[in-house]
Amino acid sequence: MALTTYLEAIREGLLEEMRRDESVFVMGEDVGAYGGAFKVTKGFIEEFGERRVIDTPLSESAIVGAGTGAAINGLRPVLEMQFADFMACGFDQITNFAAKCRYRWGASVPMVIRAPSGGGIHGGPFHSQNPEMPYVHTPGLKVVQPATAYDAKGLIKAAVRDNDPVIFLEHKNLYRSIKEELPRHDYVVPLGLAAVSREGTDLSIITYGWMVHVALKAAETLAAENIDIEVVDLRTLMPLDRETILASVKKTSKAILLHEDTLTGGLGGELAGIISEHAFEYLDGPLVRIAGADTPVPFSPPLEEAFLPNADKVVEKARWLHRY
Amino acid sequence: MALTTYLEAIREGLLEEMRRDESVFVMGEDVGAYGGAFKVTKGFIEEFGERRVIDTPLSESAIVGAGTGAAINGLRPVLEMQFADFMACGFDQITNFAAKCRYRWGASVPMVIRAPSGGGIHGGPFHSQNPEMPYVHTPGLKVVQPATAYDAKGLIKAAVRDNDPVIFLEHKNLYRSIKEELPRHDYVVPLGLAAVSREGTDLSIITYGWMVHVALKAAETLAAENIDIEVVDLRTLMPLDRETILASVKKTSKAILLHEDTLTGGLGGELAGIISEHAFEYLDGPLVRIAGADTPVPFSPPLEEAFLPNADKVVEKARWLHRY
Amino acid sequence: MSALATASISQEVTPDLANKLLYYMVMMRELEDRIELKLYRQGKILGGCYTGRGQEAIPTGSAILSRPDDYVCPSHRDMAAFLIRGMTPREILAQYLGRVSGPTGGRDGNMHMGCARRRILPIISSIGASIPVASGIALSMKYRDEPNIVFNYWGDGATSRGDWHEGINFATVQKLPIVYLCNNNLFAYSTPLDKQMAVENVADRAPAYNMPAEIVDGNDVLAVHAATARAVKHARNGDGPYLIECKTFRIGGHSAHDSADYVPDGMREEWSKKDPILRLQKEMVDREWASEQDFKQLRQGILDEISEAVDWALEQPYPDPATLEDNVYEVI
Amino acid sequence: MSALATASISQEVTPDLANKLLYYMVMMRELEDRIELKLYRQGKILGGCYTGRGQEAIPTGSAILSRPDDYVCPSHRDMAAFLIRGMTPREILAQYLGRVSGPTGGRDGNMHMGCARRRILPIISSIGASIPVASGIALSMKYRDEPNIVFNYWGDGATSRGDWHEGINFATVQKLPIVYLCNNNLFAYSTPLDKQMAVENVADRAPAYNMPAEIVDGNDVLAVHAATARAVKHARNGDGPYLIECKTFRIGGHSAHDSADYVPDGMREEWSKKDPILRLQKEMVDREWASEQDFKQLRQGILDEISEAVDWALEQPYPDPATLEDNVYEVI
Ligand SMILES: Cc1ncc(C[n+]2csc(CCOP(=O)(O)OP(=O)(O)O)c2C)c(N)n1
Ligand SMILES: Cc1ncc(C[n+]2csc(CCOP(=O)(O)OP(=O)(O)O)c2C)c(N)n1
Ligand SMILES: [Mg+2]
Ligand SMILES: [Mg+2]
Repeated sequence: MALTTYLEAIREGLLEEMRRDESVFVMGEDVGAYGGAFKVTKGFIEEFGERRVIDTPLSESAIVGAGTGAAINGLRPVLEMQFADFMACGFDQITNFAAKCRYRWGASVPMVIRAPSGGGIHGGPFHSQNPEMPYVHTPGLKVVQPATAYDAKGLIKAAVRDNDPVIFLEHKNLYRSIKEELPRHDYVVPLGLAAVSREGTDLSIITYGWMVHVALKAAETLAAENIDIEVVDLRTLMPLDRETILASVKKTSKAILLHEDTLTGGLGGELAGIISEHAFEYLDGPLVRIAGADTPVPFSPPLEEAFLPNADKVVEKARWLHRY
Repeated sequence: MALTTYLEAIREGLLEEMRRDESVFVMGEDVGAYGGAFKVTKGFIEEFGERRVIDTPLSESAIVGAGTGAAINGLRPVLEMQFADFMACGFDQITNFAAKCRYRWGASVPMVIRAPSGGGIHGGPFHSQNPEMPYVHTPGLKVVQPATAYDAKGLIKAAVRDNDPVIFLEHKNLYRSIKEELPRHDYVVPLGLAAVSREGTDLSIITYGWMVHVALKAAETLAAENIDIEVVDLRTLMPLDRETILASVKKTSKAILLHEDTLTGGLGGELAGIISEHAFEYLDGPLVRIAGADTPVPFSPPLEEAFLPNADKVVEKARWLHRY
Repeated sequence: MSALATASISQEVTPDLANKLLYYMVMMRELEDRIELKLYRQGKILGGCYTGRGQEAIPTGSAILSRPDDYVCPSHRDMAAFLIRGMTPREILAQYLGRVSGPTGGRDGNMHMGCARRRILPIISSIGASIPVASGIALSMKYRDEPNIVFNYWGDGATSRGDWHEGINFATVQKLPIVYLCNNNLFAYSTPLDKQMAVENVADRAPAYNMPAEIVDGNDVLAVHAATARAVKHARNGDGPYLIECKTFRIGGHSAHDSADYVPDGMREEWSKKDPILRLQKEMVDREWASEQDFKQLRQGILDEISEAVDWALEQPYPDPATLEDNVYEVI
Repeated sequence: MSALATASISQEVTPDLANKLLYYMVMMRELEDRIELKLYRQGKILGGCYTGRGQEAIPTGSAILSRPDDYVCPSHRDMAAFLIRGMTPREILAQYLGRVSGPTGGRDGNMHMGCARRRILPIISSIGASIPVASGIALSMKYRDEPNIVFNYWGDGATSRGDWHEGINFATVQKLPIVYLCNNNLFAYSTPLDKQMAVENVADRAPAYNMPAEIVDGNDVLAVHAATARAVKHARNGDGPYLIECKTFRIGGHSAHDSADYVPDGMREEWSKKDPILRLQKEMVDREWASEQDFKQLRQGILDEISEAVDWALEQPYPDPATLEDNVYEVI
């Protein structure tokens, strides 16, 4: 059977949802004839026409605002940001309006904002960022980032069906680098549930996105040293699956909190807050954060490498923590 | 001698800096004849004229972008956001441009963005938010929030003299509610240094802004029960004064991380990350976060009260943690 | 009195229409006076307090032309639009008083209200943000091939926001069914027009989007009504957005705490003479459709309605603090 | 060849000026060809790769009129502006190759470069963001009463951003000394003009800001030069911003990986005939200022210069990873 890439998985998930539900439509810059900067919506305009595949002016705030307006009035927009970095241009609409509609006046905003994020592709300071935190921090928004093709398809479908605004972060570096065989039947991966990507007993690595693969690679190296790593893939960053996180830490008693996003104010802190409050008695060592450096994402390969977490860095810290 | 309010302190600090340095100017909506929505720049236009006190169109992104351009080219703009909530409208300029100038091409951006923030004034979802975290999380920005009139004056002066972009959060609820006698001489409070507002041995409350006063009030109640609280006022949120934070926790072995901003993704997590990694061996109890609820800030008094942390909530948790 | 029943109104001014317009203008005036000059000053209303005093003709003359399935996106000066869409003085007062019976259940305050059922977009405090949102609502109508349109209200200050430009550009490129009503009251908070824009009229910006526009006397409710009728026809016909710039003046301060000292001497007095309510009344008297006595009666009826509503609202419960975290998400 | 020395240039076209314009256009063309068609395809350049092929006349004809103390804020299609401001092919190649000797020291890539010393604003990737920033730079000039001006370049797509509107509104209200150069190349990435705006010309938007504007053939460097001279005079005179819309076409794809299949048949061929370099050369031949032989020589000299610069750049070191965290702040 054919293998499906992470990118194709998102594309298929979207296609299926658009076929299933006439109220689902896509909108964004160059999503039509061009099929989107990364070709996620390739072929959509041929199938669904200009009514349901809308090429917009270069206006992120209008895209988000109009998406929210359409969602309020009964449609299910899936908006594409060309790069996650440019979500910043629609920040007020996302955080001050869309996020608050249900709370203020009970209005559903069943909207998905898709955004290619993350580094490792030599994109430099404007095409490599991981902008999840301001959205994780905004009550009313959900935030998702799949790490596998299976989850990518299942989560985009769940996001489209969800009645709250979902920020759907797609990791650019995974788009074409991973693939797997997907089920033929219609499936969703529910929002809000983490997955244990690898079971282990000695130490938990809690992470998401590209870093799941980095953690798994580190885990293999460490397995050869008889250090048995558990890898938790958060999948949904808001709401966090506290149960799975705490169960893992309670089992292993040690945790590394790993993300590509910059350290200070990153999700690692939130995880440390949850764990140090709710699993304090179980901890046999410090909570160790490994994250992108507190700098803009640099372009030049040696700098970007130094910026990014990688398996070596994880292995080294894990050895230290294991010995602790 | 006369007492100076928190608001007056900021005003005086700004006035002194503008008199001292011709390159300092203020810009924003209604900062001229009107003196700003909260009257911080009252009288400025009479003293400095339209050249140095610029009323702008209703355009937060232009205000920030133009401020950054002026800063790049040698001026020292102090920008006023009418409410901190509307900084969201200039988010891309702040985080994608201003923050990265020095890193990308070595350009100084000696700019201050002043923003009245925080709740407790029945401002509702759009006039009560505490928007610090996205800026704390953006490498290249500094973030400040004074809790006293003394610090307000000293920090605004330090911020104006700093050569990096500083987000200066002024707590609306402190503007006129606190006052103290200020020194007559020119002084600054350096960025990056926390203050121990109250020394204690049993438990540290690490906090900032309005919540410093809430913590101090709770500490008094607890003192009557022989629980001796140390209150750390962060003053600068980015860069955090790790030394003072860790020294306090190492001394008391227990910590409450308190902020008015919403819980998930708030600064409490970052503090938990730092403490649980670097003071793990010293901790005798869970790190306890007390924060605004994970909701938009509601308007109606009973809801807003429930949303906000207060001394009672702090006292209750502190008792629990002290017994732990 | 149900305004929406008049949606298929003829464009001719009838005594019936004039009476309706007068009712909503007077109701807006008296309701806002009660809110600002009584309840706010008595300390019963907390937080911000905005009114549209002197600007009643704009929401009244326009929203009266909305059909039930149209969507209305008002600004903070458009109390009459809420009333016309069916929001009751009781509900509005409950909103201002932070009670659970208001349209936001106490979650938001003052003019920051809306109602999905009546197709009123709640005010988005970020000035200008409603414009892209109005585009999206209109897009959904076009998507479903409905004959509905959107009424989008905003002030002169809003025109400086990036969102204003992005929203109108999007709407004009997509030819969406929107009627824009600009209340150009010459100030945005304390900022006068010449510090807001380098052109004289907001309508001067319409050609930049290939959008028809007209300027009307915003204190003449009949002129606003007639222009809106033209705009509605244009928009409902599928010809895209249409801008009406209503020249007016904000008789009060920006909000209750603003004494508006920045307004040049005499300007308020000058504009007070152009009071839209007195103007319509004069017109009605001239046409012999009504007498001063009728106006007194109307006003008294409205004052009674408001007093009853205030009493009701003051008895409404505050929201239960235990509900604080409800409805942030549908499910979580 | 120092372009800035020519800043006090007369507006008349002299052989000397024509030669300079030709030099920068050919240098831009050849340098970008080397970057895109050789180094990028060889895998030596990573990440994005943008060129201004076919649009060389715009940055060349305009930036040549900048004085050393003016500020230039280019777009990603304006390589010649960097060259004219004194950035060398060596430095530019080092930038593309991520070496420490490039203007961003490897921290940023491709066209995202700038230089404080030469008063070149580095490109801000968020399209449209340079417009408010240009306003602020111009504001600082006015603040200090300097006779300097800002050259701000952007494309048709940028005009849809809120920042474009806010920046231009700010500049026109404040009457700031800015010359806007719009490269209207009919596409923003794959998006054609009619999906970007409901008007035909970007210049149709200038009256909305009470700003003078003219439309020029963007493939005619002498026309761009003449229009810029008028605009510079206006701006330097304190009369505020001035817009020049340069009609042109992007001969390459949006970036190196884009085959631009969305461009209608024949359009590229049509526009290729209007190549600005050939056009200036023809003019120079007609005026008997130069011969084909001269052009060959010029090109060969440039190719040699580029080859030397490539060799140099390839030998430059990468940044030291130990410097990763340097210079995020001045002090922390
Ligand atoms: C983005 C944003 N910036 C600032 C404010 C504060 N503010 C509220 S109303 C207002 C003036 C609005 O002026 P205009 O659009 O002309 O409406 P008017 O109040 O005159 O009817 C300002 C500055 C805001 N609400 N949103
Ligand atoms: C705010 C923002 N959104 C999207 C992008 C991605 N992007 C880069 S260039 C471009 C098209 C720009 O078009 P235009 O302004 O016409 O310039 P051109 O490339 O045609 O010269 C887009 C969409 C971006 N850089 N910034
Ligand atoms: Mg106004
Ligand atoms: Mg273009």
